[in-house]
Amino acid sequence: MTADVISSPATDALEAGVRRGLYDAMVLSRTYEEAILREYHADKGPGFDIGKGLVPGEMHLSAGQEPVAAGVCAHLTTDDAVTATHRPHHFAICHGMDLDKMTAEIFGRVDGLGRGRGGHMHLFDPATHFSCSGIIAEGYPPALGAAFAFQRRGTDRIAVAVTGEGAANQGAFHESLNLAALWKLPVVFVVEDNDWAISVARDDSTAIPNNADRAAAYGMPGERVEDNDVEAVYAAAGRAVARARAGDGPSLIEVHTLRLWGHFEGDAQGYRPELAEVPEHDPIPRYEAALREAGVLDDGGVSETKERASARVEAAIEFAKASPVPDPSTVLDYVFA
Amino acid sequence: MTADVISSPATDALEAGVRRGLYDAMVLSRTYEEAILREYHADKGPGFDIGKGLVPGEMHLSAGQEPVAAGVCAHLTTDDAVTATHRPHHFAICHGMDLDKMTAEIFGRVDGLGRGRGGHMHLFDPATHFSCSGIIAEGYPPALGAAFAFQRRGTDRIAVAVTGEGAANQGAFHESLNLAALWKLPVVFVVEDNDWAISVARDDSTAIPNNADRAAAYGMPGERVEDNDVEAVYAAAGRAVARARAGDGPSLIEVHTLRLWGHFEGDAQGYRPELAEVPEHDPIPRYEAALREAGVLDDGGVSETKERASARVEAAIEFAKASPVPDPSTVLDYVFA
Amino acid sequence: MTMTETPAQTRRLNTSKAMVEAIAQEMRANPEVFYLGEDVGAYGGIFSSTTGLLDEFGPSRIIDTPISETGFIGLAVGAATEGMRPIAELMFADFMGVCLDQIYNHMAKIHFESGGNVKVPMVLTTATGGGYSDGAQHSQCLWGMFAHLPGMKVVVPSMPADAKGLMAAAIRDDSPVVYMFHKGVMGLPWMAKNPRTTDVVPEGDYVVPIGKAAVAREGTDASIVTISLSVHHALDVAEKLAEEGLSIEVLDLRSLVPLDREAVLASVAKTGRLVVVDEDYHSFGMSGEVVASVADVDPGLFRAPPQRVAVPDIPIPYAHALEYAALPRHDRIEAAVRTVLG
Amino acid sequence: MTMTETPAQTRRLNTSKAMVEAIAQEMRANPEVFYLGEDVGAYGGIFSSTTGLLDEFGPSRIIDTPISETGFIGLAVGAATEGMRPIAELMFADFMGVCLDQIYNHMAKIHFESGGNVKVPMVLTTATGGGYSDGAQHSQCLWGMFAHLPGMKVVVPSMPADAKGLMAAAIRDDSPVVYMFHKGVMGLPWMAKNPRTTDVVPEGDYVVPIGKAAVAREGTDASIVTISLSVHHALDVAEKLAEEGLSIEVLDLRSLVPLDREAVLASVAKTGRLVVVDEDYHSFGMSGEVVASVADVDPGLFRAPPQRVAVPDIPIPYAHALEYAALPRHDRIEAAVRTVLG
Ligand SMILES: Cc1ncc(C[n+]2csc(CCOP(=O)(O)OP(=O)(O)O)c2C)c(N)n1
Ligand SMILES: Cc1ncc(C[n+]2csc(CCOP(=O)(O)OP(=O)(O)O)c2C)c(N)n1
Ligand SMILES: [Mg+2]
Ligand SMILES: [Mg+2]
Repeated sequence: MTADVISSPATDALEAGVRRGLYDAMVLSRTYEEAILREYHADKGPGFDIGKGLVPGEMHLSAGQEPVAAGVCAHLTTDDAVTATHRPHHFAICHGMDLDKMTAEIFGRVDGLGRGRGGHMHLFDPATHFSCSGIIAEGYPPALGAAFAFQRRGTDRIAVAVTGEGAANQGAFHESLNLAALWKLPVVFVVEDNDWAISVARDDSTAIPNNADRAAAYGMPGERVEDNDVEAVYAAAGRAVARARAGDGPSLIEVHTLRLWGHFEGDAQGYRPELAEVPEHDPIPRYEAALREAGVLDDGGVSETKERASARVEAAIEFAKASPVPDPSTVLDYVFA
Repeated sequence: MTADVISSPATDALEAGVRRGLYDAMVLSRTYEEAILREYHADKGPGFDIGKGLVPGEMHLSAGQEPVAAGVCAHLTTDDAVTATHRPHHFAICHGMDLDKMTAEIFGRVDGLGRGRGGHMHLFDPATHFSCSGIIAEGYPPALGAAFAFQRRGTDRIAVAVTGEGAANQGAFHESLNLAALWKLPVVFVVEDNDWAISVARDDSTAIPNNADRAAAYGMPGERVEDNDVEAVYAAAGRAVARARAGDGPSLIEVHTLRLWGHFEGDAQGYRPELAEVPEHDPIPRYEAALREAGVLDDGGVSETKERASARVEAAIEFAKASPVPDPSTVLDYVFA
Repeated sequence: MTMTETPAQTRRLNTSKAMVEAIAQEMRANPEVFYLGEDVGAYGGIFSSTTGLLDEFGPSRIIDTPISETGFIGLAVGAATEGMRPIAELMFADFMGVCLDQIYNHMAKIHFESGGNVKVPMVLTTATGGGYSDGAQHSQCLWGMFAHLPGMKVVVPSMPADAKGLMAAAIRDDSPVVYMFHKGVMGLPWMAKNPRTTDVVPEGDYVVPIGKAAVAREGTDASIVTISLSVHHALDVAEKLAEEGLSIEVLDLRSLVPLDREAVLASVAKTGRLVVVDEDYHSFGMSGEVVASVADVDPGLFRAPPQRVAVPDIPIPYAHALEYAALPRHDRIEAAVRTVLG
Repeated sequence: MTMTETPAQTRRLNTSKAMVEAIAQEMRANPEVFYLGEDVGAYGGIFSSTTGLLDEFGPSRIIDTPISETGFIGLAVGAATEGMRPIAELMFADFMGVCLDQIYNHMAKIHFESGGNVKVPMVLTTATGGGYSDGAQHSQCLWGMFAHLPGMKVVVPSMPADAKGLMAAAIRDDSPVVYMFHKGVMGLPWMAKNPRTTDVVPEGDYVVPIGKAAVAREGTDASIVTISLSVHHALDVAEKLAEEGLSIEVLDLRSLVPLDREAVLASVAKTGRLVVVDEDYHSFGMSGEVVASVADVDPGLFRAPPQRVAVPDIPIPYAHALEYAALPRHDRIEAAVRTVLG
């Protein structure tokens, strides 16, 4: 059997409601990241001390990669599982995570998803079956387990497993794809190709230009979406999700996306030759323009979306800031159930 | 770039000397395994106690898989490296390992390659750049290192990395193929598909029927040899070795071979439905008949080969038995260099 | 056929059958329990950890896997977070290096990172130990390493009844449990075994709480604190020394996490003399932790310097003579006891 | 330009520059040395372990890798067996779970399994430690685990000069050496740091032998035995307590394998009071081993029960207040010293 490697097809114009939904999701996610960016850098000085401030530690933001999360999650309900990476916010948001609890976790507060124990790379949410891992590609295997449970229980729920293109050279990637294909597990594997793994360019890490071609090694369909186009992602994900729900097994989707900012905050990106041109590839203004052109959006719609996003995000930040810092005397809690 | 997936071609008749060499290598290897089989079981009783006897411990013999080792190693010199598995004897022998030292190691004696510290899964021989690992697929990465050293030094030496088909679903397999292709390392990856990983059939472990197809995931040529045919292996390996020596990078060869005996000694193989028919697929009588037919071998040639093999093997066993058992007071030696 | 009266309490099983009995009982009781690993189906587990289970439960619950430990252990983690109760088998503890990330960075940490909101009720079974010349990559115990990494319980039975009761407890536990069975305690027909590997095992529901040591033999002159196969050796030594009138206590820790430090202290408080026997490596492991557990509370309890009988810090050698020199066998245990007795 | 006279012995470097200087000097001296890992090229190492090396040595010797730790660490093992002297960087020690097999079953065992016939002269560098809210998968020390597994030396510098001298020793060593640098000792501009992270570093060839502890501060009332960043904290505490007239000795182990047990004994023999400070997990690790090293020889040396200040057996929490409660910081060290002083 050889995998169907489908190149991203032109999509017929989507329904306006769907298009607006994709736009709204992307804007909400971006608004969130901008707010975290602001809060993160607000109190790291003088200089930049990574351990300082209301939001300490590493911070991997997803600006530029919203089309992937928005396009994929549009096909999911919160009964479906998502396993994400060190860069999880866009998927968490587009999958419908409670922004208050998520933000409180990022601020390390008791009302956070993990009562402040996890942090931004460790968002575990039973309500949306969302989890993430800071270890490259190691979020894939647990997605198989969620899918396995869904399959055993006779549901049509599915699991989406996300990694970056750098992760596609880690052993866990390979083992997961083989197992999922072997057992026809309802999984959609998503690779976010943002061209970079920290400072290592994809051509310096990956022997072939298209990870979707790797799907053939497991007899599953593989599809690469170019251009960071949210509607193309939506279309590809639709096919993969339908296939998984129908019991036909896993698929692999690679999206060529964009890391708009540094790998983590504090990354000066000196290694990045195309740095100056990055902002002009921002997918949100581009999609906004397309929707305006198509008559789906106008000034009013844009500001409505942005204001709603801003209100939700700022409320979440307020919630987080108002939540208590964990009591050091509870440090030994939650090791065992 | 898409990999060339070449299906095994019909080979033109090989030179008689080469054919005789392939036959002799297979017979030597088989003779060796038969002798180890005899010595291994000689003193395990009453009953079967795996820890007893002159050769204690697990024993994975390679009978039936000789075509792979003979066909590949015919293209190597002892300056080339080979990294093998828990089932290493046929490759060690065909690569020219000193039989005395190898056997002394298997008997756990001071004149063994590892002075009795290693055992049959841990044959390390600087003279032939041979090593092995008992951990599935983890023999692949060190082969990259040997190849890297050979490349850096500007030689045309190569490394051959061997695993079973079960190993092709382990993460190390994937990482190694990608790295070798990325850095154009002079490696030939060999997968011995003997249909079984202990009791797990390849169809129950591998999502696609042909691991050679996985080469495309790394942009390297992949070739599958059917029928356990030593000359087809020889031909495929010739192409891959030449490519590696020429600096054109790695290749993957999967050979559909045969596990003539149990996974390890003591394995009753109750899980193996085709057990009764296994012996009739023995590749050595088949090749012998073909060479007789072609006039390369006659009764005299066959007995000459077998007698020479038997003499060499029995001498090695004598050597091993005569070598002293390690002194327990030296148990702490050789931890650090 | 006439029933002869067989009191339940005298039914004897070897350790592997006792372990399998617990798995089968839990699987009957709870459809969410399943077992996956290499050669656990038709083969019945390389060390008989699953013999017969495929026949009763079929391939949907007794699942042979590819040699993809990261993949299938991670699958178990994910299934556990969704409420199933997987048992994943890592064929040899020695292989943990190919999949440790799923074990200690995921299985063991998710509950904590989630602030207790996500449970990971799974069992990781794995075979440990040497003594049959399987070389440096197939003979390790490594329990000290698992126990060093927080978030997972570590259970290491030595006796058939405990193997059953601790397995039942492990499967029912809402936390991840690593269940380490020494090949030498399983009572395998193809391996040298101590007579203690077959013993009375309670029928029916039988649970041994995780975290409590057992006094395998009471004594007053010296304490041997140990685990797994070494318990058998320690008892042999204690029996031998009893003939000389020496009264040696043998404490079987049964689990390393939680570690029953009170039981260690109680024994040493009584005897004042401690020998720790550990088939894992000597340094940075169980033997040091047990000694320190006493010193932390009262170094004055030691009436003689404690003795640690472990695998010295060398890989396990293949040759029988070398391996037996490295392992904590009877001769070394006896010598250590005589040393602490002065 | 007029040369001002700068005595060599006063040149000060931070730890990362000292470490890089040793690598550069060894690379100049020996063409077989190369460095590979993620982001070690243009980025210069996430924690500045390779800053500037790409410029001098180019991409054939300072090699960015894919995120394939098993692949490239295994490559280093193979290259080392062929006589090269690779330095492989595992970006965080926390990631060892994806590649531990190559480390402990291959790098560490081949020399032994080959009966000394094959050497594996490589260095594995890796960043350790927390204190900046990087969470449970990016803040671990884990050196106790590496030290438990035989066949590799484990070096953990705390001071700039040692960072240089131990790196030179590690590269020249014919055995595999794990070189663990705590992010907090590197002197990174973007992380809180102790003033001790910049110090005098000898120029030119400078080698510190592996396996010898250093008395970082002499004292007579109590001994703090520790390693890595905790040495800085311990010295801070000792300085503070000196103001009260207390004389606290601080012993910097510098390596865990070999472990300088003599130095520990000598210090405790002098002071009779031991505090072990360890940023790794409490149980089954360094702190127990150090305590046991003394008890093994003479428990009577302890004039008070020893104190272990380590990360309790929990994953490292993210929130600052929790993380600082878990880490062995000044307050806990000081309290422990006061406890042993009675
Ligand atoms: C096993 C492992 N190796 C290395 C790292 C360090 N690391 C964190 S993010 C990252 C780059 C990941 O690149 P990619 O998968 O492309 O994701 P991106 O950051 O681009 O979203 C690396 C190397 C890690 N977290 N885990
Ligand atoms: C990482 C790892 N997992 C499991 C094993 C146990 N094991 C030893 S051989 C084997 C089967 C290997 O099958 P294959 O790769 O096809 O090689 P074959 O034995 O058929 O030659 C297994 C599972 C191991 N040695 N290492
Ligand atoms: Mg990327
Ligand atoms: Mg096989």
